[in-house]
Amino acid sequence: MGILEVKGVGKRFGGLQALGDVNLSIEENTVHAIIGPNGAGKSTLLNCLVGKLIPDEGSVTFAGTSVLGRKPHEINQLGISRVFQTPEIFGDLTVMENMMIPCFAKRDGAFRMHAIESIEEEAELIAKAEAMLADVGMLEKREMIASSMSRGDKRRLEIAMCLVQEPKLLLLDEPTAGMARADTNNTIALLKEIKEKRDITIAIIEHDMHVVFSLADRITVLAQGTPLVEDTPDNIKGNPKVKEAYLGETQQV
Amino acid sequence: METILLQLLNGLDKGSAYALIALGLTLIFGTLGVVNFAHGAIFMIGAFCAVTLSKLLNLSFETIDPEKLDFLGNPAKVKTPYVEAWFGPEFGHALIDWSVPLAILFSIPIMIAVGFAMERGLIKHFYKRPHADQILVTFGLAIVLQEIIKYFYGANPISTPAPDAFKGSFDFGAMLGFDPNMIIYPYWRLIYFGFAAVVIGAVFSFLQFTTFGMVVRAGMADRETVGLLGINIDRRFTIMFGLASAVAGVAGVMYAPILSPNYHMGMDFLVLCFVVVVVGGMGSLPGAVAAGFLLGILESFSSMNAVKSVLPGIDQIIIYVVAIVILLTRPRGLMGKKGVMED
Amino acid sequence: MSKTDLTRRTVLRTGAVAGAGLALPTIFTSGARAFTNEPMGGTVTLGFNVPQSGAYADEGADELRAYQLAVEHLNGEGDGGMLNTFSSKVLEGNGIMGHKVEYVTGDTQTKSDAARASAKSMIEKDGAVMITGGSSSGVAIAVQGLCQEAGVIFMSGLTHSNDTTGKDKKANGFRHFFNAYMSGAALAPVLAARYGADRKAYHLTADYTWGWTQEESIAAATEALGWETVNKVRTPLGAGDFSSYITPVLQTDADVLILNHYGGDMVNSLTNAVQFGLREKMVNGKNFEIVVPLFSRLMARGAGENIKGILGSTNWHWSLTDEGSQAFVKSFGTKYGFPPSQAAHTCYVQTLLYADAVARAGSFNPCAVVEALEGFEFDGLGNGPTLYRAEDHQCFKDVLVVRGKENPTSEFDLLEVVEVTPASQVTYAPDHPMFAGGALGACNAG
Amino acid sequence: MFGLNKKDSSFLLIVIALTIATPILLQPFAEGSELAQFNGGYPDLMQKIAIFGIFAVGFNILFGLTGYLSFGHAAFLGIGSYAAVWMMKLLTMNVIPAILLAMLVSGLFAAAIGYVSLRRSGIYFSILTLAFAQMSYKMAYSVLTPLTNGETGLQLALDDPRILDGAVEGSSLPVTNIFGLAMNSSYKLEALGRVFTFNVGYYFCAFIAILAFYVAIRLFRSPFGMMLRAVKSNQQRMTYTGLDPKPYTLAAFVISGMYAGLAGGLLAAMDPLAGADRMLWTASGEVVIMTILGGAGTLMGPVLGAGVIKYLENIFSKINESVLHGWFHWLPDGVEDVVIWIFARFTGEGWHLTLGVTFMLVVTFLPGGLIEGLRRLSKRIKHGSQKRDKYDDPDPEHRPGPGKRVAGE
Repeated sequence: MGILEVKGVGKRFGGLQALGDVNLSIEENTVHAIIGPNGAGKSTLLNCLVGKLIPDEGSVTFAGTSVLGRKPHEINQLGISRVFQTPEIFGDLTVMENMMIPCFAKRDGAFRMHAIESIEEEAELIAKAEAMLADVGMLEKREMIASSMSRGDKRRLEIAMCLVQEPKLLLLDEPTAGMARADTNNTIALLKEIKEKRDITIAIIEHDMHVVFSLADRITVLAQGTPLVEDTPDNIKGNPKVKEAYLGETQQV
Repeated sequence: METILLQLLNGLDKGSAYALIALGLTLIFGTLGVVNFAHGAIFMIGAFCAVTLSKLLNLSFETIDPEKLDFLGNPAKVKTPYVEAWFGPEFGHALIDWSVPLAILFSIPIMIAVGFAMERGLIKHFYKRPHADQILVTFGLAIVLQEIIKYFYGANPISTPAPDAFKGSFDFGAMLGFDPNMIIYPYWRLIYFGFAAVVIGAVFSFLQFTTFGMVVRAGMADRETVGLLGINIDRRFTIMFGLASAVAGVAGVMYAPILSPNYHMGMDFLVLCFVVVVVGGMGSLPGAVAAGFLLGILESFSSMNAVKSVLPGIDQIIIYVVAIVILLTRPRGLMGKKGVMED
Repeated sequence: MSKTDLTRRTVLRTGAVAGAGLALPTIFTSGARAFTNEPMGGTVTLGFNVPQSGAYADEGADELRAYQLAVEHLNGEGDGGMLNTFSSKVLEGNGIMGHKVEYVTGDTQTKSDAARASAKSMIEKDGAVMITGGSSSGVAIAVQGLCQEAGVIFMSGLTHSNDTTGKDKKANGFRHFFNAYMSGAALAPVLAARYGADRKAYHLTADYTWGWTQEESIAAATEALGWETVNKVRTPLGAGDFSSYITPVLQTDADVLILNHYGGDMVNSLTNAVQFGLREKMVNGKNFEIVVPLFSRLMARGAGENIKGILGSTNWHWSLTDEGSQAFVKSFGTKYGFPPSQAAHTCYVQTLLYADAVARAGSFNPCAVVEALEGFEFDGLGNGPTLYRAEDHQCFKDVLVVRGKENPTSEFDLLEVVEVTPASQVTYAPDHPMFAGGALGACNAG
Repeated sequence: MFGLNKKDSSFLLIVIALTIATPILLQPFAEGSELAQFNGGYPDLMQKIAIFGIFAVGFNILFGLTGYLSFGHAAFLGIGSYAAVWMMKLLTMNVIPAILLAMLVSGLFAAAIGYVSLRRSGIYFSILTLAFAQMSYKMAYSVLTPLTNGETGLQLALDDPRILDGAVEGSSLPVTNIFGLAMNSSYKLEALGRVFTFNVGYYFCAFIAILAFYVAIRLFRSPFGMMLRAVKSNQQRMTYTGLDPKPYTLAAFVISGMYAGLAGGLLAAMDPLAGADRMLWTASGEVVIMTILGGAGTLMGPVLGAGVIKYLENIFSKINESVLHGWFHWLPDGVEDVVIWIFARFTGEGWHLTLGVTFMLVVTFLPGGLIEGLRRLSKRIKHGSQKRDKYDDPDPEHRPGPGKRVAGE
């Protein structure tokens, strides 16, 4: 029994079958990669997991609780955090404020009317946020306005914001998309470090095979809305089906 | 039955005015993403083009007529318009009489120039600014334009009649087999409706069938991509601004005989037209036109005595009620596109 | 945080001291003055509060011209205007009781709030001892209430609602302009005489208090003479296009349309009605007629040709031939180049009447002025013999029934006087039901 | 101090000092001098500035923090005024219950209108709020006249019950007061050739304004305020951080509606009249403009914007040609006429033109509003005219960011 169980999930958009009969089990404390050519349904699947889309059929259970019909913020409160393809951070706020928000969310839940308290009095949360920033090596940038940072820093910040919530499952949507090789390697190193330091399950959707093979414990290959194979990285490498799926893609291009 | 037919006609007429102003507004909203609070003032300036032309044609020289006395008892000055002196009284008079239709020709270059000047001189600096800043600057501009008109023409409405040839009414009742004189409709209003249809049709075909239109529509959908293709979208948007101003301007010219122009008429229409544009859906031209007619017709029906006796005051708020209902049931208005002006 | 606390306490203490020092709380307190803004030194300040923006800005501008003229005449400049024809002769052209008249102006924006703010600044900042002006009843009533509380005199400008001297009357407020009841009483007999006594009337009424009082007044006056009221329809203020209210008239058997509109609404509803061919219509074998009970020449220009032959009433018109009117038209026309409007006339007259009352009372004290104006009878100000009635501070004078002129000789020559209804015919009892519900109260001198 | 950090405390103390000294500061020109026209230190204007300052500060809590642009906020101002006047008609002339009721009623309306309107964002939200406000205005003007007294506005009458106050003595209307201390009583001080008016009503408004301002500072600096800025910055991230933006925005909407109600109640407390005009869309637009003009998202900006607009409205509209003549009579005749003509376009009946031009100039050259102008000025005084980096701004206030993201559907 994995921490995340996807059973028979299907999703249609008008006449297009985006997902069909997807079964997936992500084991606790592993790094699970989902790969597949463009249009294979990776993003649709991810959106079904976090509540942005509701599947037409099937079930999604996280740690024994069904996530279907729950709103994204409720699913996050269950312990799923998501990192976006383009870093989604609070651009107008400082790095430290960006960190404080998930801290409050973790402690107080989806809504709390703490209008008269002062942020400065929350020593415990500040310490926690600072520790996390130190972990990702951004402590000295704490007072910067988030939108003024480099893309790599934004990515780090986003990951830190997710991690400070101590999620059980971290979803990464193409975390290195559009990055230079050096930045990509830094990100891989960061993710590895994260994984080593704590008990966390990571699901990663990725295009870049280099990233996938350096991180993943298990890989699911998605093609045309259904899982093609699920196996260890080594086995996937030589799998003819996977080659065909990707070859098909290259022909299309 | 007659009542309903008549209110339908009224609604179409009101709707044409709303649709025309909203069309120009949504061109600016949709193409440029600018919340243009000066659009009402543009409509007003259009109406004052008609007034101005009529004043120009009426420019007169004075001769003293010793037989008549003015209100102070002095010999009266008799005014003769130059055009009557130049072209003979008959043709001169006809020219003055036809000043409103003539004003359309007169207004188009003026309105395009006003639109260009506004866009190049001011609005262009505000494309990347928050909507709130756009509101403030265009509101300021609207006030300035209003005050200029007020300085030259005063605050009272100015009578701007239609040509004599279009006075009188068309008897629909007789045509459709009802009692005569029951369903009559003024010629000028029918002309206004027809005129609106032509202008709307022209704008649509312009955007549909010309390369220019295609680029602009592409620009509405995705400005950056078109910019990357090396097309000078900015210049085209300037032209679009001129076009939108011209549409609002001619709408104002033709409306002058229905509503005597005054300097704050733009503000009166502005809020309403923002409602129309938003109800139609941001960035959708057909939506704006449809919403214009829908709200015009509903407003007319709600002012029927039968309706008012059940719901007193409904005619005052019907537009807002409909706007709320539509926006709650259809999140982006009737035909709005996703992601336009939702932030 | 003791510092802020201390400061706050200081504020309160200051307030308490100020409050304790007063027997009666008033807007203005100054130990040296016997009443609000008692003129000190050689000048007296009047506040001219007129609409300078919005729909009535042109009327406001005309009112202001009249006020400036009145100030000139009071200070002994110009040709003296109606001072020469006024029946009371106490004004000597040396200001008011030797105080040179100065004035301040403000913008009412035709909004109660803005008008009160503007009047307040005149009272609080500029020391105005009298406020006058305005071009709508809502504003007049709001400012009248303020002046009552502040302890200054309010001489209203153009306000036609019955309420101004009816349920909202105030001891410190005075109205020279006529009202809706008078319009009805003057118009109805003329209407009955010209259009017959068996007419069916359809009312379109601006949906606010002034519109309602006029509708009530006209309907009552015409019904008393045998007319039937078919329908009364309320239209939104500033409706713009009135077509959807006009077309239903076509389907009724009404043969008269009464437009209880003013300003831009009047212009548009009348234009629309004419466009829909109502004037060429025959109903019940009679010519369909349109009536505009309250005419304003300034506004009538906006309706152009459409006002020709339309009956209505007005407070005053520049074509009147009495001595007072001619003197006023002459000095106004000479100074500005065009004849004055009825708004200008009433404002000019109100200023003179105030100055005269002060001079007769020998004091600027509002209570003395009120006493001098109450029951004051005068002549020579353009409306014939006039009474400022003590019970409600309303002027009773002749009312003009006018008609849109068929062949105007100039752009100002739009109305012709059809009949001058004598004051006796438009006089009503102070406790008339249309005016019931309010009380003057006592004068307030601040 | 009071839960504020050092910077905020000194900021608040400066604001308090300025507020207390306003009757003196706004009276800079000697009585009788030509420039006395520009003196603004009379009670009505000072009260209005304080009250509209509260209104704008409240509006800024919604707009400046969450980015939701309400175009119908004047409705709450109007509703607050009506509620307050009714309280004075029915219960007592003491302003405290009236103001409390005003806040309560407008808070309830804000909750209802906000609940519906906040289902949409962006321009759709603006139009929904506009529609609700216009409905309120139209109804108040016409069909609701029994409740609102329509065009004239709701006023006190001699025969109102006023249960707690008992019968009115004499025949003049009672005045608004706080436990017997009349709002309209003033203490006048003649000194230095000027008359300074210390008015109870003004200091009452000022006290409430400072309180409201203090609450706003606390709110800006609180986790709640941070969440509101998060709403403006990125709703998508907020949702995926486990936060529900809706209750936050609704709470902000209600708080800001209650600020508007408080301002409306204070207007009625200073001058017991509530007119429908207060709810007209132009009134809603006015508060938007005050906020942007001063600087949206800053603490002091909206107050500054409110002050400037009310000052222009009340002072410039009163400068007529005879005043101008008084100023320029020393010029040669022809020149004087030209100068007066030019000035007359911007003053008196032309004061709207000044307003319009001010809007355009400020928004074009000072994108952050007037407060930005002040900052640049103080920078220049401190450091000469050296170019300033965008983020080395020492001011504790939040700066409005360039844009914001909204969650996709």
